[in-house]
Amino acid sequence: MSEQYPALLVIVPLISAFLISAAGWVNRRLCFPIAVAALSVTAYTSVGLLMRVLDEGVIIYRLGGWPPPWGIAYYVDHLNGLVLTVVAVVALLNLIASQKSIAQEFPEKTGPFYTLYVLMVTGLLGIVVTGDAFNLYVLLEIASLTGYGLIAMGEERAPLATLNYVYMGTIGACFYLLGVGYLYIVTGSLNMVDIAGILPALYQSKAVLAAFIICMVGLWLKMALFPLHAWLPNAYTFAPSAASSLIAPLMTKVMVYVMIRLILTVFTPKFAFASLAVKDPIVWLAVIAIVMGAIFALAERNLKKMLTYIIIAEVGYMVGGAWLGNRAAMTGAILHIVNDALMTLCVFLVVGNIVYKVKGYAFEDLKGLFRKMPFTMGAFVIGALSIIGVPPTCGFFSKWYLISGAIQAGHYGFMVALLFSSLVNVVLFFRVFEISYYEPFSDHHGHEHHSQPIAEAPLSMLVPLMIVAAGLVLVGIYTGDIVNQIIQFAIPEALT
Amino acid sequence: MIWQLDLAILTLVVITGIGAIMVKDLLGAAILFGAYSFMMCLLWSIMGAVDVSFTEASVGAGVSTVFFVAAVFRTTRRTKD
Amino acid sequence: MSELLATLVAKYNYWIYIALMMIGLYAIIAKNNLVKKIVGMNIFQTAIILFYVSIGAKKGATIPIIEHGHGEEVHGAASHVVHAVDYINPLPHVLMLTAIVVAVATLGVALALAVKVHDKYKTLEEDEILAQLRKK
Amino acid sequence: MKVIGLLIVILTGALLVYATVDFPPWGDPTSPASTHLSPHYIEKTMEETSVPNIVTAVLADYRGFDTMFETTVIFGAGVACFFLLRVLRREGPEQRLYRHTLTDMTIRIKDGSKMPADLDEFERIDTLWTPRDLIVTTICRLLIPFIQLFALYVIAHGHHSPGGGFQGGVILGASIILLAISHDMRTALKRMREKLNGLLCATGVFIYAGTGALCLLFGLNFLDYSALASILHVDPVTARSHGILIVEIGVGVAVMATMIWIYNNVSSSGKYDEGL
Repeated sequence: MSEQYPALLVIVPLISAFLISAAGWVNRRLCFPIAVAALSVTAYTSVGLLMRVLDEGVIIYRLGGWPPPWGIAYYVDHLNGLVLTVVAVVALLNLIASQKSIAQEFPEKTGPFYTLYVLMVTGLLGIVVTGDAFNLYVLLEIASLTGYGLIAMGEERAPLATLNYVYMGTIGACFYLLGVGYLYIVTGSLNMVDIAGILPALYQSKAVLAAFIICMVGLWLKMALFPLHAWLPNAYTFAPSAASSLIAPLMTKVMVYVMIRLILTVFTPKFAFASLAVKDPIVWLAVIAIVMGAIFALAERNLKKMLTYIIIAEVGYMVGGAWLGNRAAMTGAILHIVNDALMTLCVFLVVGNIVYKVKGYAFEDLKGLFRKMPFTMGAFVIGALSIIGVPPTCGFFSKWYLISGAIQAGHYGFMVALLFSSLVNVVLFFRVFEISYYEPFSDHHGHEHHSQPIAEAPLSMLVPLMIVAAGLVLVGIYTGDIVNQIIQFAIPEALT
Repeated sequence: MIWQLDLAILTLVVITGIGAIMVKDLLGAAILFGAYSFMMCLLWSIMGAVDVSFTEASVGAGVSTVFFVAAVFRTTRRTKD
Repeated sequence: MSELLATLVAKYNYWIYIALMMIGLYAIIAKNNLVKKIVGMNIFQTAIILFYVSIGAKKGATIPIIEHGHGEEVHGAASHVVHAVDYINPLPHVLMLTAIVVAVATLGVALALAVKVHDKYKTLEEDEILAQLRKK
Repeated sequence: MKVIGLLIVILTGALLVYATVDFPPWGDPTSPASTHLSPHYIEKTMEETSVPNIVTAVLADYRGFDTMFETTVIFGAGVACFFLLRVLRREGPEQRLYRHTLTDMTIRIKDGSKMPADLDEFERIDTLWTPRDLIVTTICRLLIPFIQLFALYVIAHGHHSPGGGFQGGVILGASIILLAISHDMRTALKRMREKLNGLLCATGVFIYAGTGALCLLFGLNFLDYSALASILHVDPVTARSHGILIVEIGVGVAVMATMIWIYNNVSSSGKYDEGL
């Protein structure tokens, strides 16, 4: 059966989505167990795939039995094996953690919520595993459409924020589709490996250049790189907590993965870094993204919104790292996909717990929380230290690789931006710690409706959070293994 | 292919497209969008994409327009631009 | 001059698609009304479909349905040899069927959101909604 | 905003125009797009799938995986619309209006009171006066069966002529939408209950994915319809043709149900009253 793993990876959540949808009409209590079972199988499959890739190298799976350039094929290599595992594990942990908050926020619509949730995970996994440029577009639309649905059920302002996201997301996806069209018109192929084989003869073509720029702009819109980020903060802030802790860790990171995949596999580093003179401007763009993200985050008086601006800064890290054009920085960027997914999951789960108990996430709502919710806030400290980049946690190591890559490339602006944003993160998080540790708990800001005193979140929310927090430290400790055994093989030899 | 017909349809596509976003009435915009989709569908059938134009005729000119009209009835026709 | 004219004529479908796409893009960015933006979004998507269909076009070829396909003819031993130059490239058509479906799905969700926004603010004008939000 | 928009549009347009110069001319039979992948599809389709309509063959077989996700996109959109708009619980006191069909009189029933006993002569309406259009309703009632028949033809005949599950499904959905527009949505909902609709929507895509998974169980790759040869008792190539038909039916069912679902939710903002 293990040779069918690449198909099972996507098919199991897909079919379970239909079962959940049907269960939503028949018996609502079945939805959650089906979703957990499906995502557990997916997580197991993705780990199995990663192990097989480590043993045997690239796995090619032909869908429909047709050979690759004519049919659609799945390629699993070290790069997407790693990202797949992260996506599957993050989705599973978040699903278990947010069962209570889903039941609280949508008591009657749990069926559709779980359907959309599982479909979105299907889309994200499919984006990562596919080897066909057009198939990626379709899956991208699945992930975004379900994402729109999940986000828009949030607070009062969520529909408007989502509508803006729909416009921007559609432009982004359409730009990607247009870029694929430009590649198709000059190469006649849609398979990524096939395109990569034909492209070297066409590196001088203006159409290839345009395809490259259009694809990149489309993906930047989707991942909210600085000047194109306007949709992200509101959409992620007003989303329901179960949705924001799925979308915030995964959506932008998967888009960064697609960008790295296009650079490494389709256009190849030779074209992206050597033939084009766009390397430096893009790194400077990333520098601006990091600085602006940090500054916007400083201006916020609201925990969730502050975190969304930190995401924008983190996207800058990864884009900059991918475009510095050397091995160390690319390693840092790929490692940061993993780390950032885990860190963002950790802090957003904390926000989810706080919202579940306190019904708010402004800074005033955090007063005295260290005493009321010690475990949640303990996990928050670990997540925050990791985002700042303090050594035993994983955030430090990816930053280390990024900085050494910046020094190797002689790009000191990027290095300074990284250090600056780390300093700002220190200020941001210590401000939160101060409010939640020293200031006494106050109940006078209009939350009369909950009578019982605020206590620690229920166990089903705490255990996944603890696992993530422990994971942050473990990934940090085993960074050397991850880099030497997986990421090293994910980067082509040509990139030094 | 008859190039006069082709040219006429191409012109109409652009005119209805501009009209759909310029007209100061959302119901009008919805109907013009339907016309635009139908012109597009004719254009594609001229180019030999029969399946695509069939789909566009049923989806773009048919169901999409109905969705637009339904949404406009549920909201408002008023628009400032 | 005649060279320029030749380029213009040889690729006129591509020029039209760029024009339509820019109309759509402008509507999404600059229009104030939320439903107008959705109309623009659809025009934008249709323009890309036009682009793909133009890629597939082939002069002197017919629609991609094989003649003499009916009847008792056994596959493999087709008496009729099919030549690729006689039929239009089917691949872009397949891709665009998918794209049309995606477009209508996006349209449905976007309109549902617009209805929801209108229920809340009683207007579809972006500036009026922002003014309401600022007043709060 | 207008100036920024214009600027972005001009920049993007300039980039696209710049790139278009390098394209092969329109309709050029020797362009890479026409010579790299497509000749295989055109020349081998009859041998490998025995479907004369190449678009159908590529759509449902060579690139069947795309189409499965295309159907899933539609399904996801339907679920998202339902999730966003449907109002499952009504707030506040509710009054109901009924019209006596013979005399056009409207009666109002306060919250908590019973409905009229013989409902056949009364129909529920939402505003004090709703116009009745006898001509429209009669003509639509006559047209709908033919539309549905045509839709079934389009689904079944997708192998030989333009059409297929998607187009047919949209037309089927449109026939029910026409019923909802010409009468009112309650009439349409009596024919197509919400629960049935939601279940059909999931069933349609399930048929597609399930066919693929069945191939997996027979030991071949996902969506490799030739695995169905052993249960259909035909040779592998004909099995591919039949497999395409099965998934087209699935697509048709899913698309029909979703179109109705989206329309119902958008046109009544989730309240499921009389609609347009």
